[in-house]
Amino acid sequence: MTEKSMKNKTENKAPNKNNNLDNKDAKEEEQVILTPWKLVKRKFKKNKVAVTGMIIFIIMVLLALLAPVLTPYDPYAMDFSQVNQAPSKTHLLGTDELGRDYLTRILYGGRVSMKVGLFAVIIEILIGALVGGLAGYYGGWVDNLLMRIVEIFMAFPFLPIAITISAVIGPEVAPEKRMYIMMFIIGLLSWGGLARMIRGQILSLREQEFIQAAKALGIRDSRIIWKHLIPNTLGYIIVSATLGMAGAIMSEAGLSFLGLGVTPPVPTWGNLVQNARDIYVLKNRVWLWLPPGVAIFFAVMSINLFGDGLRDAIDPKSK
Amino acid sequence: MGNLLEVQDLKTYFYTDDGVVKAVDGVNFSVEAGKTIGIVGESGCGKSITAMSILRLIPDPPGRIVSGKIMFNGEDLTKVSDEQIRHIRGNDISMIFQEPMTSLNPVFTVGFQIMEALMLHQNLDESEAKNKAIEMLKLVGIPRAEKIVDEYPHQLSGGMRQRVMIAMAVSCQPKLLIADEPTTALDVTIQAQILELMNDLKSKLNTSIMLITHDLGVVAEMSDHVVVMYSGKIVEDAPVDELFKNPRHPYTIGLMNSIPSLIEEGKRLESISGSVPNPLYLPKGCYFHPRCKFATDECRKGQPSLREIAPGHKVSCFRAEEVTK
Amino acid sequence: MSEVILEAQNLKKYFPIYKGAFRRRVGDVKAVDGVSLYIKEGETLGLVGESGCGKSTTGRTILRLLDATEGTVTYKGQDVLNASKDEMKKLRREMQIVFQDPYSSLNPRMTVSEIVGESLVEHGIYKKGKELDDYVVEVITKCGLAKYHINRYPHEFSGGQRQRIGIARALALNPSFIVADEPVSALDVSIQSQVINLLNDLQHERKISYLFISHDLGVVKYISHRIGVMYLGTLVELADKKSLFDNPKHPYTQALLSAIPVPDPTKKINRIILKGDIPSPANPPSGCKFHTRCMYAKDICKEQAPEFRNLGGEHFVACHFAK
Amino acid sequence: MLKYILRRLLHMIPVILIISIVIFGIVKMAPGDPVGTNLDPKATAEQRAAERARLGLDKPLPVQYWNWLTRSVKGDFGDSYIYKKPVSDVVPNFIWNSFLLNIVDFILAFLISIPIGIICAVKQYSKTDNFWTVFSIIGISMPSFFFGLLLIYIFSVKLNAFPINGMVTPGKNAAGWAHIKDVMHHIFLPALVLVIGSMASLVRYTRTSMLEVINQDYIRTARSKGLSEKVVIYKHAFRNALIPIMTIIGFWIPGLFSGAVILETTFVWPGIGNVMMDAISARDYNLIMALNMFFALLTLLGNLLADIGYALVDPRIKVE
Amino acid sequence: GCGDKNEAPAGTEGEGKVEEKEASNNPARSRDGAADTLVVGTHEAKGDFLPGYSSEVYDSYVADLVFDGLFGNDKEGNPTPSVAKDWEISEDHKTYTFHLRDDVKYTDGETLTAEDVKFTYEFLADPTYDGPRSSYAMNLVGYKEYNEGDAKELAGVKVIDDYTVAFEFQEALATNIWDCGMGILPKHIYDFEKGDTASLKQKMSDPIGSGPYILKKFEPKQYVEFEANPNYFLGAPKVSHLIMKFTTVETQMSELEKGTIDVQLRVPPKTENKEIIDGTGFININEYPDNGYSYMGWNLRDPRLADKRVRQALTYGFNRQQFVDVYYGGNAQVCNVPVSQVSWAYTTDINEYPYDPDKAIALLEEAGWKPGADGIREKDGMKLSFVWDTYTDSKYVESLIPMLKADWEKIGVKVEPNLMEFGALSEKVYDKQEFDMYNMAWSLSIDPDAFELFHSSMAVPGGFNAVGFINEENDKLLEAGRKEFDQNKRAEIYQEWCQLMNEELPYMFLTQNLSWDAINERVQNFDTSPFQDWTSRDVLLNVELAQ
Ligand SMILES: Nc1ncnc2c1ncn2[C@@H]1O[C@H](COP(=O)(O)OP(=O)(O)OP(=O)(O)O)[C@@H](O)[C@H]1O
Ligand SMILES: Nc1ncnc2c1ncn2[C@@H]1O[C@H](COP(=O)(O)OP(=O)(O)OP(=O)(O)O)[C@@H](O)[C@H]1O
Ligand SMILES: [Mg+2]
Ligand SMILES: [Mg+2]
Ligand code: NI
Repeated sequence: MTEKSMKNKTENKAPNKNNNLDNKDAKEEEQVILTPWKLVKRKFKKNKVAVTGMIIFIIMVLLALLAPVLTPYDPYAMDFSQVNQAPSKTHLLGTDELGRDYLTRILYGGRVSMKVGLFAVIIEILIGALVGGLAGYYGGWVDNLLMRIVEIFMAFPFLPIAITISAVIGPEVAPEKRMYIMMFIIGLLSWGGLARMIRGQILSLREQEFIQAAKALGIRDSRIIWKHLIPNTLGYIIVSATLGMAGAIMSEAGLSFLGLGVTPPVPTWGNLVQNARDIYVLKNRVWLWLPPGVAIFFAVMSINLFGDGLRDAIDPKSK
Repeated sequence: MGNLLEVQDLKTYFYTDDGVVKAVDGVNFSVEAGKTIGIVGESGCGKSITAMSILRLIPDPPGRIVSGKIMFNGEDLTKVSDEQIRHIRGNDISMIFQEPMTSLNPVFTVGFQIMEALMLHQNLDESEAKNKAIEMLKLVGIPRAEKIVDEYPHQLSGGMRQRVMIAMAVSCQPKLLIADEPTTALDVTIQAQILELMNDLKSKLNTSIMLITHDLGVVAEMSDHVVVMYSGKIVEDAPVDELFKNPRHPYTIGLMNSIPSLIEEGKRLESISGSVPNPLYLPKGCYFHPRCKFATDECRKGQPSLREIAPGHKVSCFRAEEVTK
Repeated sequence: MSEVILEAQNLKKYFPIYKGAFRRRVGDVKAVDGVSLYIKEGETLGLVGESGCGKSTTGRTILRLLDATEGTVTYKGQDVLNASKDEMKKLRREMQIVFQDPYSSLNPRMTVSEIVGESLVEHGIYKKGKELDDYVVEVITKCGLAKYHINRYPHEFSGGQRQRIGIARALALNPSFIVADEPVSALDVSIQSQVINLLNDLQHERKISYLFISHDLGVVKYISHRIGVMYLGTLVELADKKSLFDNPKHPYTQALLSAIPVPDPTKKINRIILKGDIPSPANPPSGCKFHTRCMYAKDICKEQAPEFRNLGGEHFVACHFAK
Repeated sequence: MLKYILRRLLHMIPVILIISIVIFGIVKMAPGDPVGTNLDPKATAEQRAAERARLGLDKPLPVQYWNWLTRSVKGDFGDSYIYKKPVSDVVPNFIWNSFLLNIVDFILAFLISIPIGIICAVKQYSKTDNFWTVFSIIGISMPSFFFGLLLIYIFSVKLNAFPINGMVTPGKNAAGWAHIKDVMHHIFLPALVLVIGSMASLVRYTRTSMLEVINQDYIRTARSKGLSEKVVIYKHAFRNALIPIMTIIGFWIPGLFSGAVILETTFVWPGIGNVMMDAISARDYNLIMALNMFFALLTLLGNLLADIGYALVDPRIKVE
Repeated sequence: GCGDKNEAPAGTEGEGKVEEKEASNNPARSRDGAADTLVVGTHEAKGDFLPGYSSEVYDSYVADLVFDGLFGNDKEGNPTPSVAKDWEISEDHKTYTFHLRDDVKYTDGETLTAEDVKFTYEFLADPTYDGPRSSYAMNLVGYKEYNEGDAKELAGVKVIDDYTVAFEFQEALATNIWDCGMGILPKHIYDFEKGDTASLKQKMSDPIGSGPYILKKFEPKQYVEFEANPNYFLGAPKVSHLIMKFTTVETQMSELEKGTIDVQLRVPPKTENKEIIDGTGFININEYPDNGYSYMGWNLRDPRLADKRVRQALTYGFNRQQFVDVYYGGNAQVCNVPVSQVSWAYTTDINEYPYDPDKAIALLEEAGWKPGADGIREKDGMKLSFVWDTYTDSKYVESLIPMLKADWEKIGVKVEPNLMEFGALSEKVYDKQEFDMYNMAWSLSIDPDAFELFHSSMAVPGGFNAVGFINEENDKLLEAGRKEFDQNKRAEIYQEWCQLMNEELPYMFLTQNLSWDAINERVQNFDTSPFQDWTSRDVLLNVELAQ
């Protein structure tokens, strides 16, 4: 057999995949140079599901952000001539018992829900990264002490404690401000896992030879932390942040559904779904609970998909 | 022919998202009964994949044996049923892997892991198998075998684990033992112990050994015949003495010249410039030409095929005759 | 010969082992347990030994990347282990390290120019800018890389190229002493020689001293002037290369040398096969640490640790019976 | 092993103490006076003060904490304001109802999810795998209350196939099989929500850890011995995949009970989650503290169980 | 009265017989054992089933089914004989002597005697008693001595013979008689050492009394099951099995529809609920006005609200009718006085305060409140900007908030709701008395006396006059009202008082609700009315299940 026929044969076996073999030869120098972030981006882009997740999420964020432009109604404006309207041209998702346009409330509710999710995660990350970073970098008794604290935080049963705290500090607070309370409760209760992860990350990074090399070169500690440690944990932090945000949105929705989260009249998806606890509404006014529920579902799912894709893209182990 | 195993034009490709990796690309060689064949080459040149193709252990997807024959005992292993190949694995052909630390299942005792193959292939019952396992452990020189048999891999040192791997591999007295870099992860003094053991077993059990390594020293010491691989192809194939005395492929020569212990004191090491090509972007023509001092236009265009230049000595190079140490 | 630039005396490094919730210290890993050596200007001291015997720890303790438990290190007359922060920063320019793993030793999020140039900025030798870039280019070309590599990230290089970046990083500060911690063991043979040649060339050009750590005796033999053999945290033999290879005095050295497979099928050597495994450094044997595997061991070996003696001609051995 | 468990239990004590301080602190931060809600509205200020004194509410916080702690250790968590009974009498009534729901979930989820997870890992990217991957992502992203409402809407309101709330038909007083059927009829929807939620995460988790294990060297070793694929997967791979799955059990057990707060509220299931909500809205301090301690203890116990599980399945973990 | 959330209006009074409708698809009829079992849906009872401990009305139902008091009351709210055949009141209106029937037996066979009555009141006066009914004993002679001192007996309750008992009060008040009506506990079962109510509390969830029903089973959070007492002294009830099933506002409608309950008490009077009920075709509504009202209390100590004109302006400025229309779908009434329209003390001769923003603005202007830069009215550096403390988890509040905010904004008044849990609100309002305004509701007792709520002596921390209403005329009228024993004269006094309150507006009166009991057509004679709830013997003993 000649070489040529051999090649043809292989091409037949995998026709569409290896036709680049012959014309794209050997010149590694000509390959596109990719920064690590670009590599992640490329890997991520290949993941169709994750990209879909990201797009859905971006759309939802845009819908929430552009709410004032998208809807002519005010989420708090009552119109008693339009009470409990079914979906129609003027009110795409109907109105509630006070004649407020429901689509508008869902859009604004998304703003609150996502804001709570976002800031809860920011709090979670700030504390988690700080604690994990300190524990990992300094080790010794600092690590020991901080990890004990983390252990205790991780032993807190999330929902009951969140409910308790919410009930305890909530009452003094106006509905508009309750969402800040929510952010803190969710953020404060959920940083433990992240701190642990970052600590592990830093511990293993600290043992990596490039950190040793930096020390050998006489690089300052602060620079080692900023230039060498943090950029290398950033990927994981971003992944945790996305997945954490999905969790936080879910927690907020749960608490608000129980009436212990953000309270009306401030709309959030969670307290909008609460409408359906009344069987009449559940049965006869589907538009009052289905859309906000679906919104939560889509938000959480899109973030989960996005976060999973991101993790796969960042994780060097995955192909 | 006394050939126990004959690999003919074996091609194993990996279909990845980035393209096709021709990990093994038309490999021909044979193993004689009772002899040791050494396979050397740089990391990623396809040694392990060749070995795993023989036992059909290629992860599929993404890998696939695209073509070729693997004749063993008159049967083509690429064609036999899954049931048949399972019967051959561990029984007629067994394998020792590179990493003794990760190749044993951490949750089972080493004894059990040896017994498993025995109970499967030799129809021994549990107590018989256990006795046999202890016997095998003693054979590979493990002290206190009666006790070790009930221990878990993590309780053993690297050398001990590799011995266990060997005991497991030889327990059914295979006709062919494939050893994929069995000592790379071990220290010199331990490596010496293992090599000694393998030689010992070979003479006792009369198995053929296919020894994969990148250490020319180990090859020189252990093998009867050597195959040199580069980028999924065989570049040179010769009896061991012949190869070391009279290497003909520029790659083999370069390899030998870059080993410090083969170099005269104070002399500069010769090195092969450049690095192993990315299997996704293989050069046109002879895969070695970008690093080859002897490359001509011919090498850049066409791929040389493996040809016999002396009895038993095959080289895949257009200019083999002109090339010398 | 030339003068001694670095000397370590009775260097010890113990890693404490903690256990339980209250992290009680239950023992120590005696990674380095009384090592004494010196290195002369422009000389390569090879350090061999089996995995876990403390080679890397010795190297890092000398550079004060780890805090020594005991002992002294003097570099050009200066006490390294007790140097102040500022003094240490100056010393860092003199003493550098090259690592084994070409993958984990480079920060994946920094370009070559950042990796190589970082220390120059930190030490105030150059400011960021054209001059720095020129210098970095100079260094990397010296190490066999090209100018266009300067803005690439480590993952775009092969193992050998990465190792060159690592060397360039160490070289940028123009040090006179480099600890090379297994710089070639992760590389394929054909690449190995490129790096060894580079290290050799640099030494001749700049009179750099190396502490060259490896477990490949062939490489050590090729590159070193003198060789130390370590076993379980202690040096068992230290001698001139020729003297060590031709006339090994310690039974461990003898076994080690005989264990190396020689890439020559015609030479069949008579092996000394050691029995057993290396004991754990957390629980080393009493007396002579090698006695558990030594074929010549006598009662005294179990009880008394042998002295690290000079048998003459700078050939040091730690064995009761060596002559 | 016993010693190990004992030691772990001992280690839990300081953690529990700190958690108890935190919980006590949180609850005591609460405005509202339990005395106010319980006494006759016409009670005089002195009567209120006397009642406060009787309950020990006039003492400084550390003293109150100490008293609460010492009594709690003896199993006396004080009286519930809602039920006007010792908390220790109230809680057991409901724990079993929650437990029933959770045990159904636990058994079903485990029985179904693990095999599915394994199959998905073995046949990665197959149709089955894709189906369950989609199922998982949906299950994980679906808030339990919303899913519960959907089920109620479809099955109870529209199809009238299942009751919307409660656990038994009152007054039926059925015994034996009829009773079981009655309970099963009621438990179906809430259990479905729980099971699907648990399955979603468990399938995913099993799949991931199986995938990780399947690519390990020792699996290749097992295959090279000629073992059948079934033995390789279910014996060699699964035993190893079980190790990370143990962690999820640790999170799961407490998660089950505390997650039930939302679910039980949605389905008006007479369990402790429901009681927790009542306790919160009635400011039933003693009950809130006891329940929180119960949940915290469950969390710790879950961790302990996970660790014991680890020790059981992973011989690398030294038990002494 | 006591602080009560709004969703659960208290009530009694019948609108007449349930219409007889025949519906073939009535699922309640085909329920297992439906023939002799009545299932009444109520809010959850917690298990405090002893008369002295049941703090919520749902627990009281159980206590009322199991225990008997000395007397009951008729539809008009007048006491009627029960365990007591008759009674006489002393000249000075301080001593009430009751003659007991001798045929009242507890369900364990023992006879009810005067000792049991005495025991019941000593229990309420016990120093360790921590239930919500101590006020029943508080006005009796010797209460202090027994409760705080070491008196062996409660002097105010005298056993004259086995079947005669006398109550002696410290003060002569028209309301005293109601204090004598506590459900009677059998001493032989509940007896305890003075100072040890704990032992009695243990028996709280399995009560034994003399009432028409015997408690069979209590499943917490699920239901309470009863069986008729065949030996009941007023005759055995006609329905032999009774179940109180716990429902929630969310689920009750569906349960009614599905026939899993026959009766649902206190269905919120909303159009949606009416729609469902009418939709079934087999459920009727028994509608009657609630004996209570909801209101917004404002802190009269606050100089801004101390001005009557401001209070009136705020009342004019809120469209209460619209709120009634939107929230209740018209099934409630705007109220303007602190007395229920079912009471004999009610009067219609009052200012209605219809929604009139112009008038509100005029009043505010008159009072000197001028719009500020931000549109909020201000005067002397003060702004008409209030924090309104209210409670969470209530649709009522959720609807009220936006409407009130919007209406008041139009007259230049800002209000910020501050939601808190109900217990916290109570503490803030009654104990701390720190608030601008708050909203709550009262459910009233049969007697219109509101001394506790509005007398100036109650404007102390912990007192119910939390708004700090201090008005001499008011005090005079309230004192006169409770000391007057002539019904007509009392009515006059209270009507005058109503007008005063209507003018002064110590509260912004919001609504008086309707009570709806939803009743399956198969249940007959379930004739609840404002003063007679379903446990009232007149109602209960006549309820029948149609076959
Ligand atoms: N699962 C896989 N997917 C894609 N490519 C693979 C896979 N496994 C192996 N390869 C590629 O196949 C080629 C040959 O690999 P192989 O493991 O045979 O090398 P080797 O000669 O054994 O190297 P080493 O000395 O490092 O063990 C390599 O280029 C590798 O990248
Ligand atoms: N940070 C550490 N903490 C605890 N023990 C350590 C630490 N670093 C090294 N050791 C232990 O010290 C001993 C010596 O380690 P070292 O890395 O110096 O060995 P080595 O000779 O370089 O081995 P190798 O050839 O594998 O690189 C080993 O037993 C190791 O486990
Ligand atoms: Mg390999
Ligand atoms: Mg090392
Ligand atoms: Ni051909």
